Amino acid sequence: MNLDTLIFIISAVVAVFGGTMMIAQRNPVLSVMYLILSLVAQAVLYVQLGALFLGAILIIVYSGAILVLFLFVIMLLNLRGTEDLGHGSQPISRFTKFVLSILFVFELIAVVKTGFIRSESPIGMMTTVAEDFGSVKAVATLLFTKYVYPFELAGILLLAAIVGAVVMTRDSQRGDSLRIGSAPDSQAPDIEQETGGEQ
Amino acid sequence: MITLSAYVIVAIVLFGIGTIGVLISRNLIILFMSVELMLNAANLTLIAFSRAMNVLDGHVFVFLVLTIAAAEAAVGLAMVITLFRNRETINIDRYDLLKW
Amino acid sequence: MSDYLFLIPLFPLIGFITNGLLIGRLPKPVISFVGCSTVFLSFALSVMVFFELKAMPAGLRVIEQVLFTWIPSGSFHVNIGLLLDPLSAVMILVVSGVGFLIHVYSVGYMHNDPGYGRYFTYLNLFTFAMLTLVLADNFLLMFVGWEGVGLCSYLLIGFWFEKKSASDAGKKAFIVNRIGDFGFLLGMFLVFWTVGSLDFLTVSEKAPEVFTYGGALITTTCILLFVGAVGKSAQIPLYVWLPDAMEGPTPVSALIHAATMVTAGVYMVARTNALFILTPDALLVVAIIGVVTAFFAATIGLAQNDIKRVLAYSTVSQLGYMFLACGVASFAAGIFHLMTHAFFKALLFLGAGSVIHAMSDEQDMRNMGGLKKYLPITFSTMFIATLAIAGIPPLSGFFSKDEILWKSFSSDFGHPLFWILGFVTAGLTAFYMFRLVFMTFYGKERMDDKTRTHIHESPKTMTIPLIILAVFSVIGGFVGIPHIFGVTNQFEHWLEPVMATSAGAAESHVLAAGGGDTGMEWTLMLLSVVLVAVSIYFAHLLYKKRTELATSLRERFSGLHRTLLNKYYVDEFYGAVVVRPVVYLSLFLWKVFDVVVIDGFLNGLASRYHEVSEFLRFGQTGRVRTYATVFIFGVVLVVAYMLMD
Amino acid sequence: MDITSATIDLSIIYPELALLVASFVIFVMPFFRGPTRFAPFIAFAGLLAAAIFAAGQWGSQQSGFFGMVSCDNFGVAFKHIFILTSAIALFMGYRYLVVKGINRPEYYGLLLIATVGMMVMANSTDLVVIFLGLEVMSVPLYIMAGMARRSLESNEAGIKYFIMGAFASAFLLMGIAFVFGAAGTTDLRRIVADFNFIMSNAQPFMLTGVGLLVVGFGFKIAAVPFHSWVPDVYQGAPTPVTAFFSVGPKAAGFAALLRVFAFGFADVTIMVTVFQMLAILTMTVGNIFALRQNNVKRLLAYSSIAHAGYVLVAVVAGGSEGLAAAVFYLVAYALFNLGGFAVVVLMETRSGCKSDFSELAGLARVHPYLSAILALFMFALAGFPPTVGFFGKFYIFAAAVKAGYIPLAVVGVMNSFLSVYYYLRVVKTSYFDETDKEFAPVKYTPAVVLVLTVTVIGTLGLGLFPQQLVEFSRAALFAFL
Repeated sequence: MNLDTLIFIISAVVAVFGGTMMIAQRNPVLSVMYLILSLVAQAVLYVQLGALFLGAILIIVYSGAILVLFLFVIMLLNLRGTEDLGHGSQPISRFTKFVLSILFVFELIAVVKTGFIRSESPIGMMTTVAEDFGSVKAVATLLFTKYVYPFELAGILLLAAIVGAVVMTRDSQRGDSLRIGSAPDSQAPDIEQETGGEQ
Repeated sequence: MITLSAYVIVAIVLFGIGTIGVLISRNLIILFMSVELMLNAANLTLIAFSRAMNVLDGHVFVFLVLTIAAAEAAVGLAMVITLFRNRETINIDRYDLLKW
Repeated sequence: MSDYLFLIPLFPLIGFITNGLLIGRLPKPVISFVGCSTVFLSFALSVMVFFELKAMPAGLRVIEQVLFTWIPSGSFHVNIGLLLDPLSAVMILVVSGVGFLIHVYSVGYMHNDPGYGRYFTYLNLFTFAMLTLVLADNFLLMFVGWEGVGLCSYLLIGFWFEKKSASDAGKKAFIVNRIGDFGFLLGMFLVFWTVGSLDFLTVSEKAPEVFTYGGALITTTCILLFVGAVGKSAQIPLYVWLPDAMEGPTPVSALIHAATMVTAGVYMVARTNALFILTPDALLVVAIIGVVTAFFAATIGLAQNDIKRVLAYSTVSQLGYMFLACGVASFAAGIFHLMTHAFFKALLFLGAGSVIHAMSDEQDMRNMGGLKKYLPITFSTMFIATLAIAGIPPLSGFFSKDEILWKSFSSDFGHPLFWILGFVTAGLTAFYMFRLVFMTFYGKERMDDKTRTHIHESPKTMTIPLIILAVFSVIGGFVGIPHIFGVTNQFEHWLEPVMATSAGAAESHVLAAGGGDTGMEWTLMLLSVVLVAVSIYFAHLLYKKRTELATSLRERFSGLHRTLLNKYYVDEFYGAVVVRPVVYLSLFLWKVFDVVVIDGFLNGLASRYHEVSEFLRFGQTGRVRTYATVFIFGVVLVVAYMLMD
Repeated sequence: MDITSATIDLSIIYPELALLVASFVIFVMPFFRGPTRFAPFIAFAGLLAAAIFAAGQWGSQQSGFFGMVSCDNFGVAFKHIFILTSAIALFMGYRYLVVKGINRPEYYGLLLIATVGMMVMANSTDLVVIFLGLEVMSVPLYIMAGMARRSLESNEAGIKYFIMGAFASAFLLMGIAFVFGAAGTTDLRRIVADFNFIMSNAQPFMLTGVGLLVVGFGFKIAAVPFHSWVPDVYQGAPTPVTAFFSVGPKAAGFAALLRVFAFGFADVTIMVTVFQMLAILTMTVGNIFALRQNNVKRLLAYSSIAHAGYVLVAVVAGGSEGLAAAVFYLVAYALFNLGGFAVVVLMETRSGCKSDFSELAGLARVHPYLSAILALFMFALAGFPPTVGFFGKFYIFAAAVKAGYIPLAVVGVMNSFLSVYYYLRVVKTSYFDETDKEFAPVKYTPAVVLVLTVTVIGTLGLGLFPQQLVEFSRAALFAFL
């Protein structure tokens, strides 16, 4: 077992462990922490696969920005994992859900085991790649030539998301911003009357 | 040398965990994070295939998917805030006014 | 003149649009004028094109007018085109002629109804759809008319929707008809698939080449088409809607549920005779269904007390005769009976309407009697119609019914059994029709005094149509006097070009049999006349002279009588087996659980309720996680299926 | 690679650009205290410009942006459908949003961006672009569903749509990853060209990937069993948005589905079987669940599921005939379904209406024309002649019969007959049902009247004279696969 394999095993185990712990938490803050753990381990796998740039992006953007946004919202809403998560009767038992998901996973694993990719390469082996495979320059060149159209689309998507987030949280007519805790009567939110002057 | 299938299987397992998370989690925020995990699993698959075939297109795609994930997170969290203001719960099972 | 063929259906459409758009804003005289005059114009045009067609040489009597291409080129070409040939010429005359008379009659009959404008709007729409159906030159356009008349029928049955029974009857008619339409549409697809065209002329031309004689494909196609006809023409097993359809206004029953729409099935079979003639199996099915329906409905008619219901079952029975004719490949005889039946049955219904009108909406014959002196015109016209339907020579019904009976015996596809059943049915028909006449017009006056003071003969707008129809009921049969009287059968001759293709297969046999056995034909004809006479005598005996005998008879055979009165419990059977599953199919997912769960479980088992209902409605719990589970379930299945390969 | 040499011809994305420019103007306006009440007019101007540009693209076969955009008749036909849908949703929203107190200029901007996403989806042969187009379409739709922030139903519709949409996206992404793994590319043209080679090398990967694509697109078109979100979201979302949902994303999903499957995988029998199953399930489940609904919007939601099933029959039929039938039906469906929703919008602008069945009672007495129009749309949905609905269904089933899928056609016909029952319930309620309550009169607005006029003329006119539309659908062929 060489170092490469060892690193793979460790990061794979950590990634799966992080994911599992994430869904097993009641407290969303802990969940976020476990997800970050999983993502860091995945970033290691990225690097192993030659995706240096994306590995960095994963940690900086994903763990560093997106998940922090999650944390921010959790703090904002003041969730501590003690909220009403009571058991209603469930139409479909948890067991069925597990069985279905695991069936699905096994199906996909069966695909990996039976079908293989590119008969000319030895089964499951990696081809050797160029020195700059996955470097910033190589990815960027591709991104700004062949993929410039989807790149622009991604920009539009972000614009729509920003506008959308604003629309959802801010009332443009009255200029009120986030007002956590002063939720209207949940029975009749339509008839809530604003008392102006609240900036 | 680690085989490609090893990476892909790890990705599939992560995807499966994400799926289970969506199916069993009552907490809206954890549910979102499960979806994020699923997207990341798909990303890992893409990168593994990219490496195996020496094609960089997969990397670009992953880059774009990260953008999508960010956009979805922004929108989703905005919705969570609105919902929490109206309902004061993030228990997904409580949102069942519309049914049948 | 034939260039203006399209005006025939167009006039009623104009009437429909005028009355429909200005509903509630026009005074009644204007509504009546628009409603009747448009149909009259259609009728006048029909007469003109009929004579034009008659002036053409026999072999060339086809006028096809393509208005525009509905569906353009390629493998799928359908025109909006009208086809005038001897067959459709007869039909447009009947539809617009009888239709016009009934429009006029309605002016008197409906004059007090608040829905007057709506009524004429629907009636014009119906005439338009029926004329489209009849004149269509392809299956698809015919189907358009077919659906159109079905819709109008639904609207008019439920015309008095305030009555629950009326709206229920409309619903029932609608659902049962859908089963038939389903067959029609599938048959149409099969025709299109095999022949590659939906045009009647093309299909008739190509059918012998495309299909093998008696093959499974053609048999399936024809049986599917016949299912459509069964639905529309109220044959076993889809006849249940027609008696209930009597909830509609009586003129509607006359026009739609007796004279025209219900005969659309017969017309369709005759129109596609080129297909049916290729498949003896399907013909056999048609004949059996026809004759059994004729017999079965006649027996039910024996015991009904509602005047309109008697007539409704009689219609079902007569339609059975028409199918019997078609089933023995004697389509001309079927159409002949269709025509004469339109006259006398319309007359009977209008007469019944006149009676009901006079009796202040009383429909039960047990509360009538002795009306002869109050309603002389109604009585005499109805009496003529009764003679006609019973088959007393030389009225129209005699010739057409006898033609069918003879063909069912002598035709290549005929069988003595068909004749026997048809023969017995003729006796039953005479019996229940005269029972109706005797119970209504003769004997003691059984109505209460209040009603009696109101009895009056109907206004002229109602009686004049009766008289005209009575004339036709008398003379209508002369166009088709059978050849044994030493003349050629004009009617059969007239339709020959349309049936020519079909006759190709069976002509020699039919004609040989028809020509050779004159002695037999005379014998059978005499037999049926005698039977009719005997039946009338019995009816006279039971319902006029000695009514107490009828009572004692009823007591002796009470079991049988009750079964007949309850229409063999067929409605109940359908309610349980066919209609309810269709109507309440969703009950399966919704209401059953509502009822079972709410009624059963709320009382004490409230805790289980949630679980059970949630389980059963697992698709739509309102919970996202359930949806995701259903989703994953689908994913697992799809991927598993993909992997099996 | 020399970046500067990459020539980029913008002309093939002019329609998209027109919409984007309009939406940017709308988004930016509030910052300059611009007159936001002009937002719908700007949006309409954008749609008009887009329609003109799109019409100019008809007949041309261009590919640009390094093969990322493929503009052929098929794509352009769908652009027209999207522009029509979007314009109608815009008109419907004009007064509705004011009445419901959610009149915000962003509605119009987001509508345009969603339309851009659909156009992108329909006009590409690259899975990456199709996926991005799908997201560009979906994200604005999530927001629009939840736009009525103070309405619990709308909130719920938004979050449900969002969760299920993101969930389905993940599967779609995994599918694309698998296809990429099997083929080494995401360009459908190359995949189709090397199809046999790929299948011989990596069949399980390819098929699994494709199966997941079916799931992803099946979600957008609301095929059973990926449909559960539809009734809830349709019922909860503001009605103009629901109208938009019921046509736009569905058509876009079908565009992508047809691109991916109609030609590339037409020979793979296993795919045909899967689509057959989906079609049967979708039609049947949609119709059965619709039978007992008591809310018109929810009923139309189930009906839209059933209609997706009919279009799936056309997908199964395949070939140029099936393709034309699908395009035809989508145009027809857009007309009468949007028309139906327009009536619901009118009904809902009365105060306190949630479009329950009982609110329809008495409509015919107060508004005979409106109820006649409603009846017309219901008949069209049910497939009665001579509306375009009958013709569209007939076209689809005839195509299926011609391609030899007779049992499927039988199920389809049975379903369409079953569906008549619940459509007629709407008609019956509006005409025949008695109510104790006073029927509050509907206020017509010019915008909705315009929508009704267009849809009524389309529903009847194209039913009687479908030739133009049939020719249009026949011409809407792929040029690149």
